[in-house]
Amino acid sequence: MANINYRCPCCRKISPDTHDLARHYLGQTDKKHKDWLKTKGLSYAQLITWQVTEFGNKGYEALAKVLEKEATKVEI
Amino acid sequence: MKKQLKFIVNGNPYDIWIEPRLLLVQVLRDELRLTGTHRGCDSGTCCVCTVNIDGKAVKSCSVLALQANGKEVLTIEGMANGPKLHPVQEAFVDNWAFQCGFCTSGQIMASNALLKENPNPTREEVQHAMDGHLCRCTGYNMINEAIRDAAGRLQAQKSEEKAK
Amino acid sequence: MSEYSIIGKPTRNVDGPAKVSGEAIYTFDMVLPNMLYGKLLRSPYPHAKIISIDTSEAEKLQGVKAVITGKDTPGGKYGLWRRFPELCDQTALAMDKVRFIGDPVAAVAAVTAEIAERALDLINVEYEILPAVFEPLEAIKDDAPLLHDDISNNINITRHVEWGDVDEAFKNSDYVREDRFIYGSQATASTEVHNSLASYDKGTGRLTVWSSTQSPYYLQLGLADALKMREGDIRVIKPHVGGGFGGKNSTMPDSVNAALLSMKTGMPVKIVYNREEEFTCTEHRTAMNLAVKMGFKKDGTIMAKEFKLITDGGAYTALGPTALYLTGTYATFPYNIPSYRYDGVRTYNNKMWSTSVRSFGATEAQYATEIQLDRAAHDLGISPIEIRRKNAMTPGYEAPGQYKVGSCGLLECIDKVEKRIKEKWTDLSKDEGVGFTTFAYMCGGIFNWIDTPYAFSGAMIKVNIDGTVDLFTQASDIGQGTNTVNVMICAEELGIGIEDIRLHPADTATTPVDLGAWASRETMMNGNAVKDAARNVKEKLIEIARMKLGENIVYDLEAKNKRIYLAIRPERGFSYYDIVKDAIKLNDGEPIIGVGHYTPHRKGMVSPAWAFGSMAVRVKVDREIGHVEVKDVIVAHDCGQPINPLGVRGQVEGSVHLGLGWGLCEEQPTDNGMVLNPSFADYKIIRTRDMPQIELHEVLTHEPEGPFGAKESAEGAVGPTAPAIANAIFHITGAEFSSNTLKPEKVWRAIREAEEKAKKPAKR
Amino acid sequence: MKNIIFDFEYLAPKTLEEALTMLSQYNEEERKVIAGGQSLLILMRQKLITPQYLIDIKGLSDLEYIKFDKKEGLKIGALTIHRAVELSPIIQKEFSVLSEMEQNLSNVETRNWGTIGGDIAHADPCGDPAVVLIALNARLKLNGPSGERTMDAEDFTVDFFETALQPGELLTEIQVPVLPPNTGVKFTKYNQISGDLGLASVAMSITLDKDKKTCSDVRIALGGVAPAPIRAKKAEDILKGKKISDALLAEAGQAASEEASPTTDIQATDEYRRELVKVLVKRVGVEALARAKKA
Repeated sequence: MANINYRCPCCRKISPDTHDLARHYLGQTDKKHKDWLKTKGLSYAQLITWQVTEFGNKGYEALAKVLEKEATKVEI
Repeated sequence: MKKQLKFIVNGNPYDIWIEPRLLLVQVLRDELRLTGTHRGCDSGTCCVCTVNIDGKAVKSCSVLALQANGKEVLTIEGMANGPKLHPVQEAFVDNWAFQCGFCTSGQIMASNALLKENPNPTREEVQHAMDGHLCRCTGYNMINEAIRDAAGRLQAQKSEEKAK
Repeated sequence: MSEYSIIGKPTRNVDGPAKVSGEAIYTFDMVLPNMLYGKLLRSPYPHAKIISIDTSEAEKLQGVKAVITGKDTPGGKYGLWRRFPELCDQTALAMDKVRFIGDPVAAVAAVTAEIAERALDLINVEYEILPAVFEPLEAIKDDAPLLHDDISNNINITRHVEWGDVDEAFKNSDYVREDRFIYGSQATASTEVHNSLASYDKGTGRLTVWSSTQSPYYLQLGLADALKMREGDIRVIKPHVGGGFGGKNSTMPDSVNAALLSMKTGMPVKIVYNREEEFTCTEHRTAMNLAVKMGFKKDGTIMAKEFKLITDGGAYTALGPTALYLTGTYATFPYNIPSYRYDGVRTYNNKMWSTSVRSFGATEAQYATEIQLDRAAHDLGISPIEIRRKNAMTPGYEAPGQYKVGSCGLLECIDKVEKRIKEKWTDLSKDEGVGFTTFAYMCGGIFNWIDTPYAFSGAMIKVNIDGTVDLFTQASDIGQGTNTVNVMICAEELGIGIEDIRLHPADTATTPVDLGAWASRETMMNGNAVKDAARNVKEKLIEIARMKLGENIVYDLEAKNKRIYLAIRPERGFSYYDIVKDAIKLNDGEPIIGVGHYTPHRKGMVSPAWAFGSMAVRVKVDREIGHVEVKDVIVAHDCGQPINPLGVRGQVEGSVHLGLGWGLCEEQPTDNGMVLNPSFADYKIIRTRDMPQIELHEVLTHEPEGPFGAKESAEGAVGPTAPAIANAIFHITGAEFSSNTLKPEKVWRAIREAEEKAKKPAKR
Repeated sequence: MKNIIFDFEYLAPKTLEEALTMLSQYNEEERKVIAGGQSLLILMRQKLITPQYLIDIKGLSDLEYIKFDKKEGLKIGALTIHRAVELSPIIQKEFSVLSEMEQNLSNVETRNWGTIGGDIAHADPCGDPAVVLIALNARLKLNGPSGERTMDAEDFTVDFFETALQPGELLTEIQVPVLPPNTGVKFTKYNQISGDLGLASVAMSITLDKDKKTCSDVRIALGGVAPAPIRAKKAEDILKGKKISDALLAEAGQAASEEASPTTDIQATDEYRRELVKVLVKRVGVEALARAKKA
């Protein structure tokens, strides 16, 4: 049975869920990843700040929500 | 203009001409190549460079070399008796009283002066006398124990000599 | 298990006589014929573009032999996280801009140090000052000035670790608390400053570098990258080293520029930092902001932990990411944490880069953990000792996907210290109190950020015809006593005496690779390699002995007390020295060489083994002025089988000293990126009068992974020291702290605050 | 490591007269006097002081003495090393506070080479001897081109590292008058690290009247909390003529802390330094009083 996976909009990374993809995404510090966030109205700084100063997975969750809509779904 | 410096280092007479700006530690290390005396700071606050001048512990970085004119200087190289380590040196080895060893020469020279003044110091007296010596490795306690161990060895040596 | 003849016996330091007689040679003491003295010109600005550099006046000064700037270098980028090219962000000299006050922009070589220093004043650099950023949370903002063009938001590296269902576990907790902490940095403050001597051989194009380093191998790699040379063409020799404490792992500008100047002049060049450079331009402990949340059951059982971390990375990478990584790992030690979430980020900013100082990661994590535990215990009505006992790690503990604990004597350590507190500290005055903490520390790191294809550690033994042994290892004795440990291990395994062994340490040309002295790895990793090499030799000798005993003998042979004999009939055997002679003769003169190595495979992500312990401090507080006196320390320590008890004690005592410093008096305040206390007059270090006596108890365990069952003893005791003091002050006065360096004024203010709080009725 | 990297001419006079002549030959800007040099050499290594002529008076053994006389009091030659003051039996007997102060002045290596006169003339507001000497009502003898004069120790330091020495003058002797009967003196300084410069220091001399109840005279000197060591005169006024109690000492401490004008630096804030003065005055007062009662 094929599983739905998500492809990072900026690189070749494929993740089984958007939360995992968000983790990958915020681990990248290059311009390309950062700029894509801007086009979606998100701030890289804001997401990271949430993730490392507030308890919970707030940064990942905010990004995962957007990725759910925006990331290409890949069947594997 | 160079000035004459006549002094005794480790029992040896030296008669040299030096720039007045040189510190004693520079002359010992760079001119006389006695590199056992180390240097740890630029503020006279670590005592790593301690030597004995006329039997007293003094920081060789805080003495102008020319001020040692006519004095007797003892450095770590002058402690051993030929191939035989001085009792203070022996005690430092036996008590693991050093680790990196960089401050050790200064520690030993200060101990040497201390034990001449006070042959049987308490832990607190040793602490007081060695207070200027910065050691980043040992936490000082094993040095303190070594110095008091050395005191015993020196006294034993003295009574042995007397018996002879 | 048979009795050891050497392991576990107090043994004099093999370097002792040289070190007490001034004969031990440090790089600091070295002078080569025709040697030049090098100095570095450093940036006065935290962030600036270099418009132009005019070196012509400096070059004209009589006695100056070379002046180099960024454009004279091969421009090779280097760094300790070599596996990740984007994290290799350093160059020998600034290429286009400077990123912190002290970033080197030019280097001079002259016939005397004085001339070199005068020449620095004659170099004219035109800068265009750029906006600078100093605080981590400012640095990651979208509009913050960027340090490295290709790195957005100044984010050096991020890290996330999670296991268990954290949110669910917090929901199921009876008591949850959140605490925040801010730490300053700590200088390594080795008594020997950073210094290197480089000598370039014009004929062969090869380079030799003597340096005050913790890892000749890392330096060899760093130089190869920076100079764009083959690593085999660079020989690094580590003479005696006057302390490292984490600050001498990286390739520093002294060695790279001494090499470049030597390559340019064809003469040996030595660069020695002064104490101010040492304080402002060498690596220091990472400053951090932490947020910690823990959930407990009523009985004190830990349910979950969440840990958020931002580190103040400074201008470059070096070993900084490792600090980020390890702090997140140590936040789970030494307790059973069923669910855990960690997020960390290391940020760049316009200050000297931060990396490691002895017990890095552990000191920072444990301070928060141990203080939070005492506050929780206080609120839950449980004793500080009980809450730790309840949650203590036990042998075989596993953190999912992260690490596995082998031997663990933590509970025994807790019991031992508790017993001694009860026996020893029976009459505390009203200004006195006790702080209790536990700790764990790794035995070397497994993570391979340097990307070495070599074993983590190697050793080689050559046996001479008379049975004397030459032992070759690259392990770095920087004072911790590794040389002695290695000789002891070699002697024990071969069954010979310490006096039979001559050690040849830390020369990349003659010794097999070892990654160096960091993370308390030398006894575990190099010790295992030495033991392996000795076993290799022993097997060869036993083969000869077996042959001489007769073909029918199938029983085990042993090498011990300078004999090789039948284990079940010790009287049947030969002198070790005779067997060596026979072995060489029978093999037609073939030299007896033994090789050994250690590579930790399948031992988790962090370390192959863990040492444990607990600590108690007796503290007296002067409530009026906030002075804190640490009167007594008790430590119980599980370092497996101690190899040399003298060395173990030395390491534990030294660790406590460093922990006291971080906890009480050491700090590096900055103003616009400038370190404000760059001297031993202004940077306060505990001296002997303020050093408490330490009662040390070894709790013996056997670590299957360690040589003869040994584990770490070099760093573990740093971490528990500061929180034990903070906890004691909390118990005496009610004062709470959210930072380290409890200077009297800070304590005085916290006591006043606690008094104010006590006056007000508690709000519900 | 930092060395002195500029050249200078080194002059070593053999007598005080010779030294004074040399002093008058060169102007203030181009020459510097070195005694033990424990502070000066550090400043020269840091290029903060760069004299062309260095006049080394350390060898003037004429100025190395400790004399005591029941009428004249104590006289200490300016070039007496700290260690000699510390270990002097007569000082230990008659002015034990001086010896106690010396015991905790820097480290023994400094005390073995550094001179008490050099310390005072260096005029570091954190220096210990000046504070104690002010409490002891000491006078300083200065020799210069126009002969010799004396002045109160209290007036000698005028600002950070600045003294009342006139061009060509040398500090030559420290004169401490005999303690009045029923007098107790105590000095203390506080810093987190033993042997370090004080964040604040206090010396107090209390003289009781015949019945040993009322305070007939008191001198309180503060160090490290103003550009120069100062007398806390308002605090003195609170104690003078009164029967000293803990409460009164606390009041004096409060007054002294208001008289101080400390600055904030990386080691402590002005607020905390004032607090130290408040507490230390109280503590020193208790001990000085106990000594006065025993005297």
